Amino acid sequence: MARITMREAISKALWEEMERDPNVFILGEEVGVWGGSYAITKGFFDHFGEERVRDTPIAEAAIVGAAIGAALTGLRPVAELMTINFAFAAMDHIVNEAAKLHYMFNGQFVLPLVIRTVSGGGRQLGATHSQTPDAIFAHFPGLKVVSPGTPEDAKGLLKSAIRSQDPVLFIEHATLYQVRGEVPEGDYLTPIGKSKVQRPGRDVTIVTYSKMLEVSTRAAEQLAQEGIEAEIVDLRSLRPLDMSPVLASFKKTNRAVIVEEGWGSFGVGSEVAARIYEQAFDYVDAPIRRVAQKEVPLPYNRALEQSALPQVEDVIAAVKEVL
Amino acid sequence: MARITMREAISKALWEEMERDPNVFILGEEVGVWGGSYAITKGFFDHFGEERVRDTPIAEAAIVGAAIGAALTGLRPVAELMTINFAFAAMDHIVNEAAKLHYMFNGQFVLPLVIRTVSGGGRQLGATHSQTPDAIFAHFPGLKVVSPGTPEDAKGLLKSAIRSQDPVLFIEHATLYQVRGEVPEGDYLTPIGKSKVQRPGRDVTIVTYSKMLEVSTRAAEQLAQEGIEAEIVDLRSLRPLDMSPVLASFKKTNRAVIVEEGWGSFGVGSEVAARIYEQAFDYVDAPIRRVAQKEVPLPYNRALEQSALPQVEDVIAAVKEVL
Amino acid sequence: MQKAEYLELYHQMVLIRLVEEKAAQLYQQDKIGGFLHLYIGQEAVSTGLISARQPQDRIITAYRDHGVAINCGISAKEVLAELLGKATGCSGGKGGSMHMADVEKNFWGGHAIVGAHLPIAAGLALGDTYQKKDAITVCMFGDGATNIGFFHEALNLSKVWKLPVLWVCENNQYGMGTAVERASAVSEIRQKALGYDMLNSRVDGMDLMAVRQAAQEAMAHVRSGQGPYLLEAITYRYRGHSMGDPERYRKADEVRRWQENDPIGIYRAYLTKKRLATKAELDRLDKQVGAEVLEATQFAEASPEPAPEALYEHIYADN
Amino acid sequence: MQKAEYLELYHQMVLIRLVEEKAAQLYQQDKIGGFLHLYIGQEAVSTGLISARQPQDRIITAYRDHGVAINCGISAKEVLAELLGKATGCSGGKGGSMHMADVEKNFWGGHAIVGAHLPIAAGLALGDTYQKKDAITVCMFGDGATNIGFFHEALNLSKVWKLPVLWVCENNQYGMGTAVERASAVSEIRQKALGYDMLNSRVDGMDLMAVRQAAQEAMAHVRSGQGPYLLEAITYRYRGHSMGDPERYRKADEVRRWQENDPIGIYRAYLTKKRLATKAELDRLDKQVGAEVLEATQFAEASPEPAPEALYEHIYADN
Ligand SMILES: Cc1ncc(C[n+]2csc(CCOP(=O)(O)OP(=O)(O)O)c2C)c(N)n1
Ligand SMILES: Cc1ncc(C[n+]2csc(CCOP(=O)(O)OP(=O)(O)O)c2C)c(N)n1
Ligand SMILES: [Mg+2]
Ligand SMILES: [Mg+2]
Repeated sequence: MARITMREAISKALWEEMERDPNVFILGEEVGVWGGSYAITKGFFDHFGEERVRDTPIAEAAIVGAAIGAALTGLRPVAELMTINFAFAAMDHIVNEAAKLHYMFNGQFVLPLVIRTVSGGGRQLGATHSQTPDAIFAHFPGLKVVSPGTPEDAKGLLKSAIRSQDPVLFIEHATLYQVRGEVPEGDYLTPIGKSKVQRPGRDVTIVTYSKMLEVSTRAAEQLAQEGIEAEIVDLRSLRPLDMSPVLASFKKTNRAVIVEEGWGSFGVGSEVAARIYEQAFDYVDAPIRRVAQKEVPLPYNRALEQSALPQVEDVIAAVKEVL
Repeated sequence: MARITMREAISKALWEEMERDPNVFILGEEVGVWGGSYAITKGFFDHFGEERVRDTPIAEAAIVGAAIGAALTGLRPVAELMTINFAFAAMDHIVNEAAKLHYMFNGQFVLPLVIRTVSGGGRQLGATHSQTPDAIFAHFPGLKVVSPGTPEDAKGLLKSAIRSQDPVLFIEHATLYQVRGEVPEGDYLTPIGKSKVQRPGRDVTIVTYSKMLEVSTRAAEQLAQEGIEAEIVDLRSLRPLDMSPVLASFKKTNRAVIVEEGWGSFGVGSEVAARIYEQAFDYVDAPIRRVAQKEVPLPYNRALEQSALPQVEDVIAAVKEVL
Repeated sequence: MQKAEYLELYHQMVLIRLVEEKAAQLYQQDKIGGFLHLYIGQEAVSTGLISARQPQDRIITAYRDHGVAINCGISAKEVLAELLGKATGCSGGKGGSMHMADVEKNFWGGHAIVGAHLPIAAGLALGDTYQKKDAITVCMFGDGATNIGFFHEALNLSKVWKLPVLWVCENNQYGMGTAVERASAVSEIRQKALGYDMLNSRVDGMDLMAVRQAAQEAMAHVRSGQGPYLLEAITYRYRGHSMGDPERYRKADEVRRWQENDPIGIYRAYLTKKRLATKAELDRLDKQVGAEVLEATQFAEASPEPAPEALYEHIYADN
Repeated sequence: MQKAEYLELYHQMVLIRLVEEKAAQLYQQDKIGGFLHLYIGQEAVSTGLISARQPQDRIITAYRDHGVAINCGISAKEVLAELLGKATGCSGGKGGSMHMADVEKNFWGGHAIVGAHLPIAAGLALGDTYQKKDAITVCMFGDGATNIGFFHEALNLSKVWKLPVLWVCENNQYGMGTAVERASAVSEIRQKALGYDMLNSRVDGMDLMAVRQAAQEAMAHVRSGQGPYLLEAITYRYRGHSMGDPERYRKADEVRRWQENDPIGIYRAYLTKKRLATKAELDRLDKQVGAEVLEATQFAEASPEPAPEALYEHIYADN
């Protein structure tokens, strides 16, 4: 095990997969000469060459569309959308084509395609550049939506995504790249569509993913000092959404808080809460609480922005409410 | 009161608003010479002329973008996107621009803009043309999302949408246009962001909107024959989402079924269920049930398609489960 | 070309025509649902074009795809079965009129979102280039599709990356009810190629032989590795955009004028004039195709519906 | 132009330059967050262009907007206050660097999604046409933005509807780290106008007077009701794309070469050669601007943060 950053973990996964399989290639804005706007592909252009690390025009629909087409010929493209905010410019290709071609043509089309992108606020980028709209992509059957919260999972999940036969939207978080964690050496795969208990506990279940795993973990540590032991379940994939570890935990704690960075309305928390009630109704001891972003377009001003984003204290307060 | 179709009601609302306010104009594909692909604007081109009823190229981003720009100059554009499936090609302009400009520029930009579009499956149009992804648009603060279930509401809500100072996504349903209902004569407004009890009852609360109001009503009529009286609350707007009538009804019935046509995951039912539990936890007598589309891209074959769409029997079964 | 090949092309055009007429009938009988975009009038474009491709070349088009499917070698049986939503249809009854494909025949659909398949076509060509295959991609689309952003992004990308794509615009004068000049800044679509510094040409899309030759030349350029090419075929659809088109946007007269230039008629005249076939031979072929379509219809009607479980098949490819 | 006007343009360019340098400093001090795209090197484009507009003309641009804001008449105070996220900023501290606007000054932003403001610009012009106003819309964007679909849809629409838009491409040679020719099928951006049958020209964007004149001619055409026009200004940004750009894509030498052609230097030479100002006068002006920026910085730093309640203000305009 090595202690590396999320950035290194993602970068390693990509590198190893490209070394392993010549059909894997990268395309996207600034992935080549620049080295990736978040430096994920630094050094790739020099090592793998411009055929396999392709700088594209600013044309998100073409990036995803071309990735789909290349995947249909048997390649394994990893398309990078600089941030998820720009994914809306490729929305049609993500939800109308990538998510549907396999089904619509009765299995004839196979699309082993990864779209890597970056979600999240907190860096004063203003309303158009700070969104965490992960949930809306998870609305569409046919797409897989994955979002890791630890370097270990990032590496294992990205490898699984690249080897998957299906289109996978792989959502990273802009403020997690520096986070360090233990990562097994070499080749390992983390299954897509499996939630995971990241912290054991007995008093309350916190369900979360991505950046909010970090926030929830900090909250849990503070709560532990007061003797409250929170169990944290990391969804890791939003579609398929694996409820088993959530339900197992909930049946033990009977209380849950769901923490997501995006807006709550029609978000992740609603879905998870609705499913817990449906599948573990008899175990509910208190209303489940959702912690989410205030329902405003994120403002530039630092204090305002922070006041809109879910904070450690919000998680703690919600936990205390359900206890 | 006259008994007219949904199509006539929507058409009348548009016509009357255009007569009332010269700043109201229409743009979209085939709205002019053709008369609207769903015949909503039949006769408009001849009466109002090509300046006010503008046929556009097939360019959804330009349609919404141009509508935004025109709205900023003080006009009240009503943009038509032929169906909501094509709204993905304008997604950036809907969620990154229309929903954010007012906030981001601190109130300087005002966008009195309506985007009319058509949701829904059931006509064998295949996976790309049959979606009901209304919920994902409602995820974004700054946008208003309205979807009427009766001709009366369609007229009153469309008029309110046109007179609103905000961008409104107005979602009609492809298979409701022929439905008839009583519609008050002349000018009246139905407020945006107000749910409404469309059928009183005491045993169970059915929360729904748009086409599923019709399906739920048919279910309620059948249930009534067995002595089960369902109260139906029509959301009418998904954002702002008005929970008051839902909660009032639920506090009476203590049981709820939520019926939507789209996919359940990260959908309307999840949000409504999560809020009922949060806001009326002590009144819950049974787990709330969600009725929604099967989680597949809709197939062309008629029987397969129908088996994926929520049917009257599905609603009845869900009601019986919660009783 | 041998005589048999000439006749095979005639056969294809007539087959498309009769399959489409049958489809219109089945639609009226409520046996076909959804939208139905007929190819009648445009047969020469796809027939000429696809006759010029190599087997390794990929074809991709929009929702007006029945003719293209047939030219690619999908049988009338499978086309009609798909229209009826049957399990034996080329997309297993899941795609319908707008979503036909047969990967084995290198036909990559049938795409119903206007212009969305153009970036995908660029990707197909990228895949071939990457794998050093001697294949090109032929991407067909309408005049209306040239106004959407996807067109721009795809054409630009194909030029920047020198991708082996033949872009083929079927300019049938209208996108639904909107005449080209009411929707496009230039009514000669090939002119759009100038913004991408792309070779281009224009051909009479009613003349099978002219299309075939233009396609051969364009394909030779594309195959030579010199990058993409934009070919505009001038054509016309005799029927409405889809079934139930009020056709307020054009006069019956205009349709009649174009019908005088019928692609099948032109090719018949060509074949007889060049003594490649006699009228009697062609009449016999017409009848044969009639029987073929009848048989295909019977096949389609007798075919089974997809099993209910098919609903859950092929959502994902994994496992 | 009167002498005062000549000097005013000089003043604007220097003001932009110094505000940008101050902004870079404040960013390093962590007082500015988010992205910061400096306009240094491109001052002549926006200054020349906007000097040619009438007050009723609307200006709209991308995220590289501080200079444009200043040319439109927003004070350095408000620009710097916005950068610091203060309530006194032109967008109340909610927009930040990329989202500046002042509707009163007919400056319509500051848009951060590449190319997305082009359709909006078409809409602004449509609004003016509809209301029979004698106003044009000037829409600025980068070379990189000409590859996204929004560009295509907007230019096409503007031509079909003969909208009064002056499209201005600031070709600064790169979109982030991607050189024009690596991203665009044509490296002379004006050539894209051919696909829309649109009048177009190219101007040295480092030369204020040249830009001004080209703008005047183009605006006259657009104002005359003959439809849109595409103007390409050749320019260069001396700094990185945003702060923290590793600049692996270009050599220091190239930057130096362009700096020899500094727009402020060129204009200084012009003013002195034409005897519109002496070196001393200009030096004095420089100092004055320095003081102005200092004062503006103090104003910005001393300004209040937005109230916490501002978070919930202006989500909607109704009520
Ligand atoms: C993005 C998108 N917008 C609108 C539509 C609806 N629509 C289907 S076909 C069509 C007209 C297309 O015209 P053209 O490209 O000329 O092809 P043709 O039908 O003439 O073959 C339109 C507007 C669609 N399918 N996709
Ligand atoms: C749709 C979209 N894709 C990507 C980005 C990220 N991005 C911001 S600026 C930029 C480069 C734009 O280059 P250009 O248009 O030449 O403008 P310049 O920065 O040179 O002024 C990119 C890729 C974005 N903001 N929006
Ligand atoms: Mg056409
Ligand atoms: Mg640039």
